[in-house]
Amino acid sequence: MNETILKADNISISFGGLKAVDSVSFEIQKGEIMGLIGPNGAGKTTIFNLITQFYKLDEGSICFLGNDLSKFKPHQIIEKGVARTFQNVELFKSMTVLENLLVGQHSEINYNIFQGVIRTKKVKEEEQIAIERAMEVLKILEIEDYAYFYAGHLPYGVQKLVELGRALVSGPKLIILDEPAAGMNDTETKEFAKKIRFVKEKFGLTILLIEHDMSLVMSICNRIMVLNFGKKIAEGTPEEISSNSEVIKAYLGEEV
Amino acid sequence: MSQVIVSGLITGSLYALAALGLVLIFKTSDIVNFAQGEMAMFNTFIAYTLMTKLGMPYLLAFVLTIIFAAIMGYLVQRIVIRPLFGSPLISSMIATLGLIMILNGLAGNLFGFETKNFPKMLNKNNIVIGSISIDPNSLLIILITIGIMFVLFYYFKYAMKGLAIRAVAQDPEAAKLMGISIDKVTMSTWMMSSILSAIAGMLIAPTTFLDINMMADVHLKSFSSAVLGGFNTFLGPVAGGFILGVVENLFGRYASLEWKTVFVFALIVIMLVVKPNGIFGKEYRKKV
Amino acid sequence: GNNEKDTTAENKGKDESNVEEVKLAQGVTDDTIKIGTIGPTSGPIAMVGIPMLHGMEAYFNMINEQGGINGRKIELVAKDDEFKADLALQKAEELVEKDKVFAIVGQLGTPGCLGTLDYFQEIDIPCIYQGTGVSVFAQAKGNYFPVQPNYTFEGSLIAKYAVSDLNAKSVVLIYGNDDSGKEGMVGIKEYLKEQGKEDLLKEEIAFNLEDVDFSAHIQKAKAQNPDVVIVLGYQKAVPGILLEAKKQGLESQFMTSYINADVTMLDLAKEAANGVLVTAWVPDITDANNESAKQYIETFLKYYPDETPNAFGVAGWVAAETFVEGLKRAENNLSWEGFIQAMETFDGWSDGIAKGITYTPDRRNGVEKMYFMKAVYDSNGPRYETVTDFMGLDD
Amino acid sequence: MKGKIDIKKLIVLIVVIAFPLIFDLPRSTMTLLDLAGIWVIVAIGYNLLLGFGGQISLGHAAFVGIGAYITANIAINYNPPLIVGVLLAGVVNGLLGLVLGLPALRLEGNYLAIATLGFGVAFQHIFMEWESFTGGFSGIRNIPPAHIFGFTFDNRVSMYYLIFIFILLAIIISKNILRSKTGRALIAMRDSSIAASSIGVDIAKYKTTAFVLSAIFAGVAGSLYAYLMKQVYPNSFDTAMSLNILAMIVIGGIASIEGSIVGALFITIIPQLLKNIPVQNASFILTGVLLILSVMYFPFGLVQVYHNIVKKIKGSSNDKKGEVATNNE
Amino acid sequence: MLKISDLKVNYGYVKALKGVSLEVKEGSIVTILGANGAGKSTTLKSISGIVPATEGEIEFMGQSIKKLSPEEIVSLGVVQCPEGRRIFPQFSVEENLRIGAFGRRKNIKNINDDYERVYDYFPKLKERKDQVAGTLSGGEQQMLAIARGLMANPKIFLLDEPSLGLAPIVVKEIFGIIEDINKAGVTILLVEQNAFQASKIADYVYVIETGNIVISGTKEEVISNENIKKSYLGA
Ligand SMILES: Nc1ncnc2c1ncn2[C@@H]1O[C@H](COP(=O)(O)OP(=O)(O)OP(=O)(O)O)[C@@H](O)[C@H]1O
Ligand SMILES: Nc1ncnc2c1ncn2[C@@H]1O[C@H](COP(=O)(O)OP(=O)(O)OP(=O)(O)O)[C@@H](O)[C@H]1O
Ligand SMILES: CC(C)C[C@H](N)C(=O)O
Ligand SMILES: [Mg+2]
Ligand SMILES: [Mg+2]
Repeated sequence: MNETILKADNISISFGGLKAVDSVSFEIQKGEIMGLIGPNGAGKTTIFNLITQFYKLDEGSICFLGNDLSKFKPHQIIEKGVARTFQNVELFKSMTVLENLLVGQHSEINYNIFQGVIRTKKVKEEEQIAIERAMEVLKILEIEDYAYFYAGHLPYGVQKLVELGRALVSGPKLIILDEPAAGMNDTETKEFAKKIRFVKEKFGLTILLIEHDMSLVMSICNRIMVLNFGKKIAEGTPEEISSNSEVIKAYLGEEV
Repeated sequence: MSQVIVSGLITGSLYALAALGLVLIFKTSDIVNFAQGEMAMFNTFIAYTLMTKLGMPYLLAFVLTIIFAAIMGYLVQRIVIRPLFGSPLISSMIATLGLIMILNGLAGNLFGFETKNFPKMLNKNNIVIGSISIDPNSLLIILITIGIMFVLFYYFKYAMKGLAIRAVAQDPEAAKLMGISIDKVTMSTWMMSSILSAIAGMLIAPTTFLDINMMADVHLKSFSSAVLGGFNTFLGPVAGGFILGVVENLFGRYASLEWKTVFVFALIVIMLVVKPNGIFGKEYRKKV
Repeated sequence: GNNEKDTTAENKGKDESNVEEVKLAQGVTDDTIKIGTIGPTSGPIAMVGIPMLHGMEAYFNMINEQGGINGRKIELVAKDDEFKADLALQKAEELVEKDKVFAIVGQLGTPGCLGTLDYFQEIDIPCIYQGTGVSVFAQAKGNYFPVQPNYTFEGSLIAKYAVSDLNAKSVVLIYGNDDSGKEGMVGIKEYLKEQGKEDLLKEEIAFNLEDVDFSAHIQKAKAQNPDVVIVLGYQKAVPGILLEAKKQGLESQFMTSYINADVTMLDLAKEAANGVLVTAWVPDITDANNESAKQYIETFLKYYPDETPNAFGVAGWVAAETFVEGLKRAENNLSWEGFIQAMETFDGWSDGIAKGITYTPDRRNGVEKMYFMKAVYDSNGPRYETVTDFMGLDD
Repeated sequence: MKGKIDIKKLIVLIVVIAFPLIFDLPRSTMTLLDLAGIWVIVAIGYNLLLGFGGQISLGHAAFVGIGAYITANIAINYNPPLIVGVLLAGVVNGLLGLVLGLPALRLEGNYLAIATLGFGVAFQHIFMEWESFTGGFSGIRNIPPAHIFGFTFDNRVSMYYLIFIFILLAIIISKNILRSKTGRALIAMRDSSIAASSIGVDIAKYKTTAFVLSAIFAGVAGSLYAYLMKQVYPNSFDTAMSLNILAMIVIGGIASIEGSIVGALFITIIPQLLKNIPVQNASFILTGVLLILSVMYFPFGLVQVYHNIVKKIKGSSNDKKGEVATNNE
Repeated sequence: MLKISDLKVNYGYVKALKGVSLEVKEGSIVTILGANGAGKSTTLKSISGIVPATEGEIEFMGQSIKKLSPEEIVSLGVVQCPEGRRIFPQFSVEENLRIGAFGRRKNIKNINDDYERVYDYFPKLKERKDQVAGTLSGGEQQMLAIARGLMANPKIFLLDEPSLGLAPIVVKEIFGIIEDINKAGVTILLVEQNAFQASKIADYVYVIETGNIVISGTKEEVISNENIKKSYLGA
């Protein structure tokens, strides 16, 4: 269990004069669910963008399973085993849910454009496998009924699940989720928490999660890291965090 | 050398002038109005007709043409653009392609196909400074171009209505919730832009002469200027126009006139690759 | 029939059978002759195509009102090729096979004329007047009857005049990068080479047809301080160049092509046109004393009162009158061969606006003599003054 | 379901094949159809670029021209079997597409539009100025007809079938691409390039792929153009033509292969039909009006008309299911 | 103050509202709860005139506003802070605020006073008044959206899920601010998923399910309702 999967060492980035992330270090252990919380604008999403190389580090390093991620381009990150979802859902709206999950397997599907053009047997086989895999994931997330719906027309909650499915289907080792429960009500959030736990076991995942819904964070995270003004102000178990006075002051407010 | 540069600036001011109307529409609705040049041509023909057929003095014809241009802008918005609200943007652009054909065809039928002389706003002898000879009318055009640029800049930056126009471009539905009428906003920008086209046309026509073809090159170059300088600012297109005019002339004079156009466009592509939002364009990155 | 090979002429066979029965080619009935023309009448080049078409129509209307030729009225079918070679060919096929026209008259536009050349040659339909200065049509022979002088010839003639009459020691050429400029340049160079005076041509300066700023061109010319500046091109560029030259004080003798020898250049260039030498192959249409020109202007204005009878209109008019002269000569022998034979009897024909047209089976240059006029823009009003007689290269 | 579609396709196929055989069409009509067919190929490729890949090009006519000039030159000098000319045109264009794809890596929207427009304008000038290769303003004439396996395509009807075969190939290839990971990557890139790259789509690679593909289609079309017209002139491939290509796919239906076909036929044929109206400039003006009306009433393309009719006929039985996605190919 | 009766709204074939009736009394805070896709946003949008109602009536201060255009509705003082923030991403923070006052542009005396008023509620915005709004963090954007709405001087303020994506402490703040605004005389119609907090500050609560109002009552009544507890409060 205690194997470090991702190690961020003193990472920083600034925008103009603003230090959005300021010398933050953390480690994620294999198989855990780590929460990342902090006030709005604290730099959480920015850390995700740094991990996935949408932003380039000003300083520090991010190491994932022995790979220095800064050596890679954004599209190569998933091949290393890191998948993500977005704070504002970013689906391929004109595609069906199934197709979204097929794109999710882009790097897994193994044929080249020439084979694609003449649609060789291999292409058909690979496609078939991909479809089966996608359907399997949809079933697990219980959204297989939507498989042939256009993603852009779905209810928000379903879109969030599709996005999760798209990230899962590539078989990542680490999955990073940016406010997956935003816009869900408490009941839906509970359902969602169950699903997360389930897929985590099923796929042997490690999860890094940003969320403002404390009921979700406190119930599923093994460990939580708290950010404020780009700096890490606390790290610990949910219990430790919810009683940390600095965290209460900066983030949680008086009662939880 | 200095004459080449000065002449380049003068030609550049024509590009810049034509570009302002283009940018106005683009800033508000993300539509590239391919017919901007043809609108200028058509409006200029109106001015010409007023002056020759009705014998009006320049100034009166100028003012009436501006009124006509406003009406044309109104009609274009009403008949062509408004029904396309909610359609993909590219549909509106194709509609403006259709507009080119309509305006160009009608202009030929209504005003004839011959090339005509269009009077200058200012008819004074050339000013000669050392080895440079400048037409005072050209100086006037440069001043008007820069003047319009500043007016637009301040209007958009500080006037509530100008702000509203920019808001509509970013998020029409949210703009509605601010109490902004999208229809009125696009209407007024099309009217303004048509007026700008009329002014541009009337100022450009003495140089290019007046015929159904007068804007062909200027329109292409104005589009290029806008992109070169940055499509989402007002300074950009004007600066872009001047730069284009000068570079084009310098290359023509000292390198090759045959390959001038090829060179200019190659340069634009290279510039854009270096500065993808134009020289003065602000980079705006979508945040995830 | 659509299965014919493009290179054979099934149609030709058909026509021949027609000819044998009634001696008349397609398009000819007892009271009409249907002919076709192709040119750009929409889009940007419509500004040349429409006046040219109207010039032709004015002439045919006049003839028809007079009762036609040998009792036959002329019906003109005009097709728009948008200045595109591919469309021109498609229109040509339409005219020949669907409209079944007797002849192609006054086709306009270099791309279109070139694009249809092979096809018209295959089927051998008479083609009278090509609105282009490209010299290949002079070599086409057979069914081709070019009228307006080709630009190569004209270029040589201009060079000749500059060298021998104006005694130019240095010449600069400013030319448009299409046929109007490039073929003319060939002519100039050919002539100078013949004379061993190639070094007189100090600079060749190209412009694009759509250019509006000529300051660099004039600067370049000025640097050579030339005796003569030859400007080859047409439409707005030429007045634009003259104006810029005046502005920059380049005071060389300017010479330009007949394409510009009309009111438009005077109108646009105003004082800057003063003193420019232009070639001419039709008598000055702005000259009030010229009878045939007067007839042209009056007739044109009768049918198109709102338009200016300009040089493009003259081109159409000349195309029409040349064709009609051929018809008159062919009388009732209106097979294609018959008509072509009749055309080949032109021997210095000068009854129309155009003068001195000669056709023999192997001479198809159209006009081979031109003269020079000087543009004058002074207090007596804009006009052209004739400065030489008709002259050819060999005179 | 599948069987039904195949029958429909079969009918279309038979009609298209039989068309010139049943009706004894005049050569001029065949010329127009052949030309339209060539633009169909261009439009299909262009739709891969803009419709599916979301990358605009306003200089696409240049690619057609390049294809035509290449074929013209090698046909005149070596007269190889047609496949050589076509392939060479495709390959060279593909490489040029790669070059044009490079600025596309950095540019979007109008900035890309102007860069590609510049490419088109520049090539128009190159066609004019590079006389040794293009014949300058007087172009290249007397291109020998295409031939392969001893068969010569020397008339409009044989060219019709040749072009038709290439259209079929274009359809099959583009549909196969769209059904493959390449096609999905293109669409994903268009819908959200951020999400696409987060799941492994190399945006740079697919942007250039889109340009290369569409350039190849245009090059092949240009090659056929040279064989059809037997001559090539510079002004056939100007900015107006590039804008026409754009209009084709918008009018027909953006991101739809059928739309490309309908649009290309529409833009090539309708204005020529309108020219029968004996009013000066009427066809030009009416084409403009039609352009506007069709985007107004069919903002998603003329193929939409067909889908609407099908929907009407099938009735509202599907409505209850809501927005069920039908395979949009 | 605001009265909706039997409101029906369709999106094409989708029947989003199937006859919603509700009432908001002047000076009160009314909350609409409901699951994803229940029709909450649609209700607010049709009040603001963004989506047309097929049937039913919307009255504001006794006057029918169903047929009015969005800008007329705004000028009456019916102001909405939309779901998903919808701030103008290319504007600076202050420009966003300024455009918020567009509907009353004719009677602005000193816009700086108005800025100060909303900056008092959201000091963080003042720090960032020149930042391009698109680069604000999610929470900052939400604050900006509310502040922008306030710039219009609403009589009734329609808030669509204002707590979405906000830090718990900010959520509390926001609800506090909503109460403050309400105390300052602005009537509030609040749409929320965050049912617990939202009903705590509400005077009256409606629950909407697939386009129909299923439950309504005072907050005490609703909070004590077992069904509600189960499905919305997660208890
Ligand atoms: N591209 C950018 N340009 C300028 N500033 C940026 C950019 N991206 C983020 N920022 C700034 O960096 C800070 C951190 O933003 P980030 O999105 O990481 O916050 P967050 O912790 O995810 O907040 P929230 O919980 O509200 O989503 C914010 O102040 C934001 O305005
Ligand atoms: N523009 C639209 N086109 C088609 N259907 C729509 C549109 N907007 C909303 N709908 C549908 O209308 C119904 C009600 O949507 P609405 O946005 O009002 O829900 P909501 O209660 O606000 O949900 P949420 O909590 O997700 O914001 C849903 O079924 C939704 O899918
Ligand atoms: C009539 C002429 C001006 C024609 C021109 N030379 C052309 O290229 O078509
Ligand atoms: Mg965030
Ligand atoms: Mg909602």
